[in-house]
Amino acid sequence: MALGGVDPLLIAVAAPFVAAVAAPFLARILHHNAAWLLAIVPALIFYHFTGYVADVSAGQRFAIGTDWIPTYSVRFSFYIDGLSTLFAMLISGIGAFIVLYSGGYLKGHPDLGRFFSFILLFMGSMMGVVLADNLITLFIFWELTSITSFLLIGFNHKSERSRRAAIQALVVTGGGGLVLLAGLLLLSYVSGQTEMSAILQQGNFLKDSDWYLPILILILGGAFTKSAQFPFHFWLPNAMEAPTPVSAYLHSATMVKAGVYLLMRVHPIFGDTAIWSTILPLFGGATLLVGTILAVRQTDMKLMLAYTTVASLGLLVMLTGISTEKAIEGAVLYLLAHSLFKGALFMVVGTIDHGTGTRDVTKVGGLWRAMPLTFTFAFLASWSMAGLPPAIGFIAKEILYEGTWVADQWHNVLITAVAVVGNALMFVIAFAVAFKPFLGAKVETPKTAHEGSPLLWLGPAALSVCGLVAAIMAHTTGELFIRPMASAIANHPLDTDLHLVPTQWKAPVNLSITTVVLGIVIYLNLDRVRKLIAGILTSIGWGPDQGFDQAIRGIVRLSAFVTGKIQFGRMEGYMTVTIAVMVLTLFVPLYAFNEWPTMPEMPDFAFYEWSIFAIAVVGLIAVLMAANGLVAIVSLGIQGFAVALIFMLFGAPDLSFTQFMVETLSVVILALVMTRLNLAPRDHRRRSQKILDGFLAITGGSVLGLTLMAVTQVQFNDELSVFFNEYSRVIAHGRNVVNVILVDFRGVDTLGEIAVVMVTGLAVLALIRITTPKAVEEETEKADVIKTPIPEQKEGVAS
Amino acid sequence: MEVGLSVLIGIFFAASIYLILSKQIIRILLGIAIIGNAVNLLIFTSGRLSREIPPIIPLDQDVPALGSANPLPQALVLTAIVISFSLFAFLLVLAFRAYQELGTDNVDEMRVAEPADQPKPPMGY
Amino acid sequence: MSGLFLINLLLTFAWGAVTGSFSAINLLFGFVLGGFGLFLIREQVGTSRYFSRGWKVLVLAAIFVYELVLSAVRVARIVISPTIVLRPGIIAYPLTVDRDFEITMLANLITLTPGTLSVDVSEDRKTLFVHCIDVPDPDETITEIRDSFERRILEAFR
Amino acid sequence: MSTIILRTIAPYLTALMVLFSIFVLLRGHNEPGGGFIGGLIAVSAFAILGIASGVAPVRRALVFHPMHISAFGLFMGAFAGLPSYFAHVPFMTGLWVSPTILGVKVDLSTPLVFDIGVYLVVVGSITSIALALEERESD
Amino acid sequence: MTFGETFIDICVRISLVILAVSFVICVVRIVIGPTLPDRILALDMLVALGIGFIAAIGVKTNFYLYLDIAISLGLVGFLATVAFARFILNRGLVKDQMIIEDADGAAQERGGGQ
Amino acid sequence: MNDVLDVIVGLVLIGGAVFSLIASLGLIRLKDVYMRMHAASKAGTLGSGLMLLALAIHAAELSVVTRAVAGVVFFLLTAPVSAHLLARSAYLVGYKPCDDTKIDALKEHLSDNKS
Amino acid sequence: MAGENTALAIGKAMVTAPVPAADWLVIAPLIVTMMGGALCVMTRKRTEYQPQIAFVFLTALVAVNIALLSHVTNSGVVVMVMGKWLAPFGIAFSVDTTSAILSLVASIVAWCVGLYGIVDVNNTGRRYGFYPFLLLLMTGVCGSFLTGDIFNLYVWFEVLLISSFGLLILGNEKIQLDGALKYAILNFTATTLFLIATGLLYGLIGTLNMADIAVKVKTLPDGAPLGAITALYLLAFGMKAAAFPVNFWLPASYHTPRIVVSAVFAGLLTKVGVYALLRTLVMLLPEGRSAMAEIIAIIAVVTMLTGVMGALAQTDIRKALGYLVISGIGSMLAGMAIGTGSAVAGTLFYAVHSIIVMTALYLVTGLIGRMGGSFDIRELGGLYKGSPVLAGLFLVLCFAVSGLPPFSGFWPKVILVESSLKESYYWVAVAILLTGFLTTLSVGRIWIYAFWRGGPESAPDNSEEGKIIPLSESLTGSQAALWIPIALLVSLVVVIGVAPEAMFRIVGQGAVGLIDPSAYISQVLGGAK
Ligand code: NA
Ligand code: NA
Repeated sequence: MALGGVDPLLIAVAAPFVAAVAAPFLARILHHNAAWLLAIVPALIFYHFTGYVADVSAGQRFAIGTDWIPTYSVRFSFYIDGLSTLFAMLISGIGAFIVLYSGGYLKGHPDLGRFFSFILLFMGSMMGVVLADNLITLFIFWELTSITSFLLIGFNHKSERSRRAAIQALVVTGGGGLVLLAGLLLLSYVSGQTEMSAILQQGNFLKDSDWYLPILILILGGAFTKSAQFPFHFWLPNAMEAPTPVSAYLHSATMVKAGVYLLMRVHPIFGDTAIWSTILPLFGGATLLVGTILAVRQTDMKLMLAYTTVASLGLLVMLTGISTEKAIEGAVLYLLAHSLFKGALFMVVGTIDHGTGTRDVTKVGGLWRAMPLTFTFAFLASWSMAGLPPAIGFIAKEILYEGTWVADQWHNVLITAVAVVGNALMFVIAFAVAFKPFLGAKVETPKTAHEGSPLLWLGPAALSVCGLVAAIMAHTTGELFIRPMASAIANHPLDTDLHLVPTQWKAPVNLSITTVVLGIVIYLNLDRVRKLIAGILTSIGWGPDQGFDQAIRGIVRLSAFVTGKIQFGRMEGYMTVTIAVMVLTLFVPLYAFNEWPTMPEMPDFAFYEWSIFAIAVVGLIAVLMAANGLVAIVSLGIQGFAVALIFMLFGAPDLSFTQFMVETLSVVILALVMTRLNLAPRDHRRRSQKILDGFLAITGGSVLGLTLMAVTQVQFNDELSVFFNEYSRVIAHGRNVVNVILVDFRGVDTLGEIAVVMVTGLAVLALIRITTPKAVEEETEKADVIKTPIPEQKEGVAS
Repeated sequence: MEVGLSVLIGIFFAASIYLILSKQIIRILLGIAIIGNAVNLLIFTSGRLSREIPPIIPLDQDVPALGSANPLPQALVLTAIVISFSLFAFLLVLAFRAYQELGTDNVDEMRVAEPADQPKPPMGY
Repeated sequence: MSGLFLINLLLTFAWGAVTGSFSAINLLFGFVLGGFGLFLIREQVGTSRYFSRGWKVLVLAAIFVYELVLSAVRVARIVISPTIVLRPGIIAYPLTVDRDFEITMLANLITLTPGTLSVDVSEDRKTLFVHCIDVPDPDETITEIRDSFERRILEAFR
Repeated sequence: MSTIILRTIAPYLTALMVLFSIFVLLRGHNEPGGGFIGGLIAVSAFAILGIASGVAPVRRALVFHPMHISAFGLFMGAFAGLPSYFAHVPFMTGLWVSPTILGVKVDLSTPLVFDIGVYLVVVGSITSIALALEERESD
Repeated sequence: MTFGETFIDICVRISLVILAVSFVICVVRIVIGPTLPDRILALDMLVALGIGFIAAIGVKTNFYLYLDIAISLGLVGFLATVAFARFILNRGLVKDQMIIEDADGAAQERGGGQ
Repeated sequence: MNDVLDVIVGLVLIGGAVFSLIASLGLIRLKDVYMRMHAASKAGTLGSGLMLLALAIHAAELSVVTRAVAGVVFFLLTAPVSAHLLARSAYLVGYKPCDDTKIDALKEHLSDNKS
Repeated sequence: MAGENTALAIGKAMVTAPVPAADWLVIAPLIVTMMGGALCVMTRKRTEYQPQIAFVFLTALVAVNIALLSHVTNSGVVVMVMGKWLAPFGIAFSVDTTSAILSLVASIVAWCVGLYGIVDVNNTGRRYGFYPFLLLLMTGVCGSFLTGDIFNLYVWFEVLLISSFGLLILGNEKIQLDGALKYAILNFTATTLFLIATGLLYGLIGTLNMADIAVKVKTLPDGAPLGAITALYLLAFGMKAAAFPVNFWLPASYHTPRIVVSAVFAGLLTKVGVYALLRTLVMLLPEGRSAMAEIIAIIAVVTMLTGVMGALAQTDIRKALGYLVISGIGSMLAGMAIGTGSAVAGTLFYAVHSIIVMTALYLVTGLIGRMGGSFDIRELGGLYKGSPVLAGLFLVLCFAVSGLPPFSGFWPKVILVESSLKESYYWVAVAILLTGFLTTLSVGRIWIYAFWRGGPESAPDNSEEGKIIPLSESLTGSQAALWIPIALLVSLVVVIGVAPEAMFRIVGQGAVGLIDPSAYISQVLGGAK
């Protein structure tokens, strides 16, 4: 199968990305017809995966990959088993039709090429998620789906609602992704493996470990946010701001199932424990109920579908959580069914929207004449969604009831009840979406209703028919897709035998009938139910969606508050904090080691030495006390002078020399500058501030002095100086060791030092010379145009 | 000797910190000038002290006289003096220009870069 | 130009003095450096005239040193005395010398000698204002200066 | 400042001080001194001249813009380390030649070149600062 | 130690003590002022004392290299005084309130002493 | 011979120190800045000059002597100039001489010029 | 007398083997930038030639740094003792992988900024030293990275600092002077603390050579002096690196200069601080580091969180980016706190990433400012239509800075999270992830305001009132000078994200060298001991 040494699977993964790059160019040339060309890519990928079906159903697994980052054990590796094959086929197969549908839906849109690009990018990322074997690779594709989803949701970017939905999706799924990252990293750390396939082979190693719960929670954090589980469900309905192809593809058929995929993938490691079977059904069930209840409440068809998607995802999570073989089978079947019917229904709603200009279910009716094809496929798809035979949805529902109805435990009863209520409500929505707009009296719509182009109906047609065919050929479907995938999830071979017609009249059939009856009852009382739910929601008055806004605003406000406290803008405060930190920095080690330097008897200084110290101190005090800047400058001279003399007393003539020069020049420059500076004698500080500053000054001086004392009381290593003394004259031909150090032993220091001096000169020149920015700039900009250097102002005299 | 000088250096540091903590720009600059001296003395003392004999090799010798001062800290301090002098000159002129342009010598009133009324971050999308 | 050359020689000599070596090469180098130094101040020295009558300069110097010691002693006496009773004042000294160089020299000598200190020269360069630490009679002081320094400067430099 | 006394004496002082600064520069290797101190003395010289006679004469005296002198000094300082490349020794290794000129052995070395670079940098930069400040004052 | 050395040593010590006293006096003048020119004058004097001090140390240690330091101290001391003088002049010429107050204050102080 | 030189050095040194002290005393005892300048510019210069000379004699080395002399000359050249500059600036800006100053020709000159 | 002594002494004091020409690469970046800077100053009045001259030297700088990195990766630590004096007596430039990679990335950034500056800096800016400042800034930066001597490091820090002053005030506007004053004084304080610490360290162990310090510190008993010195280094370099709570200088100044200056600052300045922390705390004073690990971790966490919160609180994009620089520093500090090989590698990787991405962000922001006429997210809008390419580039950088794959920021984040989990610093991992999350939020907000929104905040929904100024209106030079640097940096961001193997190897090697400096020590001191 190798193609130039590269496995075709890698090409299949890469192909959408390549196509994404090409898309804008194609769209520029072919406009919406580029869809035909671009759809070939997913179609070919789909075709490629059909090649695996036989082998996979025979129980084979493939790990294919190439080294990516050997140093960090990251491989560009993929794992093909029943689970990934079905997902990959759904993604590529539905993807092909979505590309076509996009061409029709966004015909004439100026950014169509970009749209294709994003869709294909997403497709590639999603393929990556379900195929990836390496945990890091998996995560990367996971995050890429979040990113592309962000771009697609915000496609109508001028609308604030779109932008909000986009960033909301990014925040929730991206945030969840970060949690997942931690989980995956820990998983890899604990298992010692980087490849999912290798971890799966280790089987139950984690279930008794202390790491089990933390890692599980982290992974659930990723999965629940991505798959819109309550209470993170709110982003998904908002994501409906995206163009319909996006909703159909990302937010029902594929991306939102990534979380479910992940749960199914890690099921062998985490599944079938008490924790697993408690948490997942709990959240899944809650999501199912919340989703369906909120769906019923809507009148926007797209939103109705969106909420039922939430509900379906809840159902899938719930089933995965139950962990029994039947439940897993049910989950797989329902996943397949849902992808087909929901993708189709979204496209149908899009077509209605496209054809009539509205999506409000109360504002359309009797469209079947105008849109016969659309109606047909809508009918087929919703039949499946309603769970009625002979659609795949029916089989799925039967199996899932088998899975839930293990009536040995009370909580399974509860779960089943939830499933029944949920399914009944989905039945209601299915009919509300499929029949209400098409049947009944014709209602005037913003646009005159018309059938869509083939680009628009091909997708619904294919998906809904697929649903039908899959159900009719139930056995084959089961053999080729359901059993391999369920086996992969269970991590051991299952024997599945699917039939369209139930072989035995058992509890599931009864439950199905209950579901339908309940559904019909609710459908007939839809308006009342809607009002009831609306009333309840109004009385609650809050939901996670508002919570999101509040959280974001809260974060921003908190940030502004904290930042205002930290970066408060007053220089004096900045300095105070800095000095306080310095004092602490020095005090703590002294205190922690409890090593205070010893104070010897009075140091033996000569009288004149004392007097020079005294002069230094008097100079300092004079600077501190100076009534005004002038006096301070002169006093500054005293201490500098004293320091120079100190250097001289301790055998440092070069230093003394330099200190005299530098001090004098400092004072001179200070005087030059001061001529124009206002020298108000005030010290702006309040008394309390002065006390604080004085405290900091005294403690700061003390800790520095003490540290220095402590340092100098350690035996000194004068190796370096001995070396310098020894070779200064002999090799470096200089008798002044200090100067030899400066220009030879440590000449590079001096090189840097003169760089400092040079730059200082230039910087000061810039400071002084660039005076009126506006005027000068205008002048020079003009000069730029005519390409002649402007004459030097002022300094031109010299040259 | 080092102990005695350490005390003096501590006083230098204390004075300079007190000045640097001022609001008046010129006092801050004075503090900076003094802290430069304090640090130089600190490095000088760190290399241990000896009296009066400079590290200069007499004409008829190959090495400096016994008990001569440690030359390395002197070289370090020289470099540091030059650098701190440069920085001081720059800071001085900068302070002067800031005073000219901003019309105040109180650093707490220099609030152009970080105005007191920071705009609130937008809350929409 | 010869004036400049002379100053250059003077600077060369100063170089020799400062470096403590009057070897040929050092003096040659000193000459070059002196030339460089002159080059830097070429504008300012362009019009000035060269020195002559070296011996009179020496005499002037000797007098000056003597006066300096005298003046220091006088200050000492004033400062040490338990009570200081002085009649300071600023007097206007009419200048005879009129060249920049001579005025400068005179003013400096006045400053370094007893009881007097040059404060300012009037814009028309005709008057030197001298602060005297104790000046019971201004005219006497003026005469003193005129007879000692100004005369000798005139002798030395004209 | 408009006092003839200073104006008259300043140029001579300047010339003397520049001379002294070169002296200090050249003997730095053996006695206290060197490029930096020498440079500072020269700066003081130009500062005195500037205060006495004004900024323009100093600028004219220096011919080149002081910053350019400074930059040249830096260039020279860095350049002084390069000849050692050709001697296959590390950067800034001191290389000495002692030609005999007029019977006197003269030590010439890359550290000396480097020290002259230091001198020029200091002279250039600090003079530039002083002159720029002085200029502002007189405007 | 020869007599000469002992003598010099004693003289150096005496001179250093005298200079130390002078230092203190000068510093007192700098601190008490009262006028800016007073302070500058005292600073100038301090430089002169410093030169003497360096010379004394030179004699004490037999290191004549201190001479150059003394000379350059003289040079820059001159520069400092020139700069300060110019500074006083400029401040005065821009009619700085501070200086006028400073001058008046000094005059009053003297007036009080009479 | 050496001892004689040493004695001279010691005496010159002390002489210089004493003159420096006198200058300092003048600084503290005299009444106004102009009078203090007398002390500083004369006794001060002489004091430091003498001490430099002491160093030169002590060294008894040509290069040191010539340098010391050059230094002294330089002080003699600059000290009066700085005194002049300081006095002039102080006066022009308005630092009045003390009230004992009976004669003030400069004041008259300046007021003449003004009118 | 001197002759034979000299011959004897040379053997004991100096390196006697001839120096291979390739070793000159360790000093070449400094020579190139210094001479280039000097040349630019000498020709500064010919403003029209300034960019050309600088460009030659900047290109040479990149070239020598590439050569240096390959030399180092091939032959290990490269040492040159300046002036031939044996280490630890002379100044040794000792370049390991850490130094070489940082130096290279920094020089690439400088190259980009130099190019961008052709258009962004006017004639006045050129005349008063933009290019010399930039080149000498690079002297400081490369010198800091390459030197093996702690005091010499201080000197290069100062070169860097003073050059940054020059760049900061180029323009002399009120806001610049205000920002520069705070920047200058606070940074001056930091370098002063550095100098104090170095002085004390010298007093304690009597040496300045880093390899020698690493050796001698081990022989020293733990005690207050060493503890104080270590803490002081942490404070000084932490301040340079803009760690909480001593990072006031950064938000006070980064938004004030020209955008190209902000760009180079954001890329380089703080990272030099991080580098110095790595060198001193991780390599030289490992005991002190591990004693303070908890404190560093707390600082790291607070820094990253306050940083990103600062970014969230801003309306000016430049300010927000400044805070993001801080936030990134927190992550780098986290790696240092954890201190394992992979954590340090993460820090190093993060530093490389941060240099590139922050510079690129500022450069792109420059274009936003030019095209949108403002840096205020309340006033921006409609740029998506105005320049989709710009939108794309900025978005890539947003994702990169948030640590999202497949861009350069992802890998260091993964490494750091992984190492903190492994070392049971769970809270640090949480903080890193939370910071990534908040960063996404903050840059995502900026992006949607500036690009997606149709017009300024006041404009009605779905409108298209965004003000778009064509680049040609604000430009006199070629647009390529703006786009090429951005394109180069963004492609680096992508390449490092997609093909990080080389970088992993380099930072891995760098981290190993820092944690176990024995190879470094033997290379530097080998001749002497
Ligand atoms: Na001074
Ligand atoms: Na030197």
